[in-house]
Amino acid sequence: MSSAAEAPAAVAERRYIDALNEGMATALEEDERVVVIGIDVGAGGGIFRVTKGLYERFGPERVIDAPISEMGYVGAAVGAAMTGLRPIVEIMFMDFVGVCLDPILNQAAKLRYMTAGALEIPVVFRMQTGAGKAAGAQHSQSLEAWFAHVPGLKVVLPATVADARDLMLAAVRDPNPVVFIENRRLYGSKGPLPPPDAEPLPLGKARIARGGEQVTVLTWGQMLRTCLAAAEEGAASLEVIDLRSLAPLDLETVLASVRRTGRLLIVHEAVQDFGAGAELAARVGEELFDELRTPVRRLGTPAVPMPFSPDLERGLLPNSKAVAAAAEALVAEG
Amino acid sequence: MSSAAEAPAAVAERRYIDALNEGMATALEEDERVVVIGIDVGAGGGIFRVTKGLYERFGPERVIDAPISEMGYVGAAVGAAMTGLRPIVEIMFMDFVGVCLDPILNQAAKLRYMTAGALEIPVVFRMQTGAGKAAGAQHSQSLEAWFAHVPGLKVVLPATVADARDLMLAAVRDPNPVVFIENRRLYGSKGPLPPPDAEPLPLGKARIARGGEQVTVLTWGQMLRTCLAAAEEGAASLEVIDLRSLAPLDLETVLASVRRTGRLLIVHEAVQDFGAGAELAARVGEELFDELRTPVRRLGTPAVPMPFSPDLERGLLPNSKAVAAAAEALVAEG
Amino acid sequence: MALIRAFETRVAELYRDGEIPGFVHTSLGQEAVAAGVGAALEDGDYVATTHRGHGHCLARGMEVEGMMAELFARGAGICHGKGGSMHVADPSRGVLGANAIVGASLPLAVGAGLSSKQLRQGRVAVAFFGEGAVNQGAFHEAVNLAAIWSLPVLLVCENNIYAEFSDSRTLTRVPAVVERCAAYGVAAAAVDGNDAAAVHRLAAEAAERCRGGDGPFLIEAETYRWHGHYEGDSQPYKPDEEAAGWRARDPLEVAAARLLEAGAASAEELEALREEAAARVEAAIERARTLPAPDPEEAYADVFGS
Amino acid sequence: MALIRAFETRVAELYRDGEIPGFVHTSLGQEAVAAGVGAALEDGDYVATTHRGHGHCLARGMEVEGMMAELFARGAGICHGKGGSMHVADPSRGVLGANAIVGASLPLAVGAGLSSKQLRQGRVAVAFFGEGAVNQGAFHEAVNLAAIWSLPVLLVCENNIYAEFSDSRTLTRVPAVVERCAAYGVAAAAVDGNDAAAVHRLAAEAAERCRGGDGPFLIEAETYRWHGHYEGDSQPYKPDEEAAGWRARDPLEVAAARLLEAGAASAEELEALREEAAARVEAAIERARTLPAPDPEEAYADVFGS
Ligand SMILES: Cc1ncc(C[n+]2csc(CCOP(=O)(O)OP(=O)(O)O)c2C)c(N)n1
Ligand SMILES: Cc1ncc(C[n+]2csc(CCOP(=O)(O)OP(=O)(O)O)c2C)c(N)n1
Ligand SMILES: [Mg+2]
Ligand SMILES: [Mg+2]
Repeated sequence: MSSAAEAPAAVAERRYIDALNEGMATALEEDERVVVIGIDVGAGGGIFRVTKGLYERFGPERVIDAPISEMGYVGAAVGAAMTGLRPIVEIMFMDFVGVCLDPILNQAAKLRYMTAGALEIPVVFRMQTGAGKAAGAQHSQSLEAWFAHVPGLKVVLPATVADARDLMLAAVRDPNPVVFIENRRLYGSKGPLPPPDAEPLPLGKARIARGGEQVTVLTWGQMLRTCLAAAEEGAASLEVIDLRSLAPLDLETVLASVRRTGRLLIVHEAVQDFGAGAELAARVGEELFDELRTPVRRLGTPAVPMPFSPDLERGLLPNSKAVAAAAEALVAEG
Repeated sequence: MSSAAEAPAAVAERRYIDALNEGMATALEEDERVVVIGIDVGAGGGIFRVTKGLYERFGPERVIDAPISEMGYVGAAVGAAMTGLRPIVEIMFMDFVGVCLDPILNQAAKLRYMTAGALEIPVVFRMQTGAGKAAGAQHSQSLEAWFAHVPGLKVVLPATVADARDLMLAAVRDPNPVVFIENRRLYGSKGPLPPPDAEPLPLGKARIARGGEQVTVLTWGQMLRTCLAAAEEGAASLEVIDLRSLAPLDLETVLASVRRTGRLLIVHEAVQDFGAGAELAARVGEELFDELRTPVRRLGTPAVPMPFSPDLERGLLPNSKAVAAAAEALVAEG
Repeated sequence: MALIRAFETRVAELYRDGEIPGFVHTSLGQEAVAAGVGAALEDGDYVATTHRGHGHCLARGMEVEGMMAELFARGAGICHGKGGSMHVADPSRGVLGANAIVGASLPLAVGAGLSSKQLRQGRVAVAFFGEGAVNQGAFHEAVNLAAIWSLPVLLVCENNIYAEFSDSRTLTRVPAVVERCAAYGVAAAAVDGNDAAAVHRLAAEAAERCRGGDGPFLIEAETYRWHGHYEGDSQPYKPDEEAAGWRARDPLEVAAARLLEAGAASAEELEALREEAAARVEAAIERARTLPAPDPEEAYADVFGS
Repeated sequence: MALIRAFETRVAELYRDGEIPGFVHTSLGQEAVAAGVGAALEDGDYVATTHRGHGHCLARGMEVEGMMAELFARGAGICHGKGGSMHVADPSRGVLGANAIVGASLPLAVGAGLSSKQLRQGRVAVAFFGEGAVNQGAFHEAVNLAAIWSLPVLLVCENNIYAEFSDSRTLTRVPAVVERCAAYGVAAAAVDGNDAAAVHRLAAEAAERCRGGDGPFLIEAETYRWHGHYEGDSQPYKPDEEAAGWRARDPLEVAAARLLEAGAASAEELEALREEAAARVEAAIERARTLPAPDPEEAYADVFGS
């Protein structure tokens, strides 16, 4: 427990976006080797204003505007990470990995291994995702499962204001490539931001966001709010786990909860088919075969590209009603 | 049943690679709109000789050599597919999608949907994969799970000589983008190649490659041979299913088999964590919760980049002994 | 041009007022490029464009009603509400669509050029893109492919100086896109992108070259984006004088002055034209407002064809 | 050069005989580029290279023993048997590694240049790449970045005419890579890539420029690949005369002739040098043969650092 939690009076309400900004500012402050690279992250303050003020504070050498050349500047960030810098590099929308995957997939994830540890690659790939804003099929994808499937990458998805800052700091301090996934719909969300802990938050620890008895609801990112709302609204008693990172994977916390509840519902914004929820369902199904009261169920987006229409989009994304209903159905089932 | 199967005398033994070649040749022959595009697919006959002779037979306008510009020529293939051609475009190693993912992920998979069906995109993305050849971490990845996670793509993985030809033809004739995954280790493998059927093989039909009683072994691609060998070598009676395609997914055939055996082992060459096997485990675990005698188990590559050393590589890839042992363990378990 | 101006002006307002969802990027100030190129093309010619594509679509005859309904995310939209501003398309008119990935229009147009050549369609394939896209690998690869395959591809770069919040002149040492074409052996010419007649002349010539089998040609149209990168961007990064200078060279005024001078149209005729355009747009808006959202089943349609 | 020649010659044989697994791409015929550039660099300078990188590694002082053991996939290999021919690396010598993705060396070197500039390391970052890689988007983006950020990046293109089975002159309208640099405002010069002294002179000058803060420089070294793209490729696509002509301009002979002419070395001294190189390589082979495969646990090490 942090001392901040013991003195809640001191805890300020901040926006998720400000917490990200603070995390980066602290990282830039505490380590000269940290640089921020991306399109319009500098003078422009970021297309979503996440890097606002960093350019003014740390200068153009530390907060570096790049042309629309993701393959080039993401690759450069990886090369820089091998040679002394600790870049935080922004891919404006996760969907744009389509133009700059190689440096992540084939370079950052593999070169430490291929050189038997001689190369260290401390790079943070910030990417923003988040459907629900009528941004269309090319600006709404959640592809975290892809990165979790690539050995050598850590995959982090902060869902709360405090985690936005603390996982950012943990990611920058980590000596490995970290895919850091921000959800656009969380940017404006508010929550408590205690003063930073002396003990940094380790990557790979899930969090029980809400205790409950009947169904474990496992989620991450933007869907945490949905699941917490479902816990409030629904009839079943839900234990909501914020997984926080897919790699490392904190299966222990999940298993411990499901052992108690006997039921697991996995909720994510990504397409359900071949999504990250499948791995968790498979793992829990295998580990707790005799303890599960009901089948593990998943709730993700159906297998269609994300339509532009807000109505259609809303109809596809899991919402709190659907989560509550699915949980109640599990309880009814066994 | 095809008439060829009734007259086995006529069935020739051919190599997988020749069957692929024959599939492409037939496609080029039967439809003027079919073109083959890739690096050295033309005059050079393909780096693995898969396109050998096509250039001589169909000319440089139909069998088109491209510079090392995957983003450009794969994107061009997608644009060509929208406007009248039916390209078969080669990505030499699946790992190279790192430099040309956008046309597959954001264009081919989505533009039919985004235009409400006004654009038809009949393109085949041929990609070769296959660890076990000491090709190193950047030339050994199996990323089929990624493509299966993208709505709008079909994902096909021929495991036999006959399927190499027949699924190729089906892929070219399909009006949708098809990711067609060839395994390098299969290229030299031999098997019967009956005369082409009048009725084309539909995409999305799994095949019982071998009947059995105790454990359903579900696999695809190169691992089919491994699983069939395990069935011969091991003590348990294995029913081996060759899934053939991940999208469309023939879950029916899988469920029917597991309903009988009560046990499922999924085997693939890809990294196990967040691999395609997870989706199948999750689906079967959910659908057959009450019928499974034992947990669904998976056997894939551990979560490490593929090392160069053939010894290390051999140690990581699932082999027939490991498959047989896993199956026997399942039988022992319940 | 009048139609594009009217359309974009109203779209900006509707977006501000929350009537249009998602992201919207207008082409106000750049209408002459769309109009000049659009008029130089023939039926069947292909167009692949960008996030800032409304003008190009209208210039190729796409229906105002269908487009507006699409921006309103209606089921009767030209893409049934599944595309939106960044993805309006009408393949029946050769428009392969707006595209939200910077640089993606280029390889797609190369592919369309390949179809045209291979299937002897006699069509020109146009890629519109911004000067910011020139720094993308896709530009480099696509231009080279169009060159070596000698395809009928017309590359139209709208150099509006800015890429999002950045002055593109700071993001390359060679801001003149025409100069970058020598690297591919591709002929190129710059043109005043606020002068529709000049754009049209050059584009017509270039399209003819393409159709004649001379391979690709690149047009760099120098122009200016009046509004922010997206609607809602207050553009603190633009010098006032620069913006004012370009506003003073309004492409519609440039064209009007020329027409009046040449006696090709009277002030009244021009005014009537503008009014007619505004009326068409207004009618499309009225209609769009009354249309229903897409049927929920629409979300599941068109993933695959059969 | 003698060392590279000896190394590559034996590697080709060992691969043919099945002693070395995987894919192998030798740089026989291109030794002067590696030697000339390698000698122009200083301790600490960074090198990122390609699938054809043995020579560049040796020229930067990487140990023959460790490299050979790596190619043999031994646990004592410089990458513990996890990298292999396409991934030999030694960051302690600045060598960030061979790389099996065409074009990948360029952005990595740009990043190394960024570190050098930012952290005031005073180091030059070299990217080796083939002329085939010039058609990759990564080339385009990386060169532009190096230019606008004015980084100490030395771009060394080994133009050996072929990319795999293709004559690269058929895959671009502008085969001279130096000519493509104008698009980025990057200074460039071509050099006889079979003349180590000429390469060295140019590289030394260019490296000094880089170190002096003048930004990137591109060297196009014109040379020839004697062997196939990979070992085992019988190269039916190469005209005999062309191959013979280049073989006649053996970079080792060119250098030897010059040294003899200048009286800088005697024939005996040169012969001794070659013998010594051959002996070093032979010793490395003997050693590699006796070494064990990696410990099975090695497969699980080094995925993540802590
Ligand atoms: C691959 C990719 N990177 C970044 C973006 C975000 N983005 C959208 S438009 C834009 C600027 C484009 O500038 P330019 O090409 O000059 O076109 P303009 O907006 O000026 O018309 C950027 C960076 C994107 N959509 N796709
Ligand atoms: C992205 C990517 N595309 C294709 C390949 C396959 N490939 C390996 S080497 C090579 C040819 C490279 O030619 P060049 O750059 O001239 O180098 P050279 O082999 O002549 O040294 C190709 C196409 C690859 N490794 N990576
Ligand atoms: Mg612009
Ligand atoms: Mg070459």
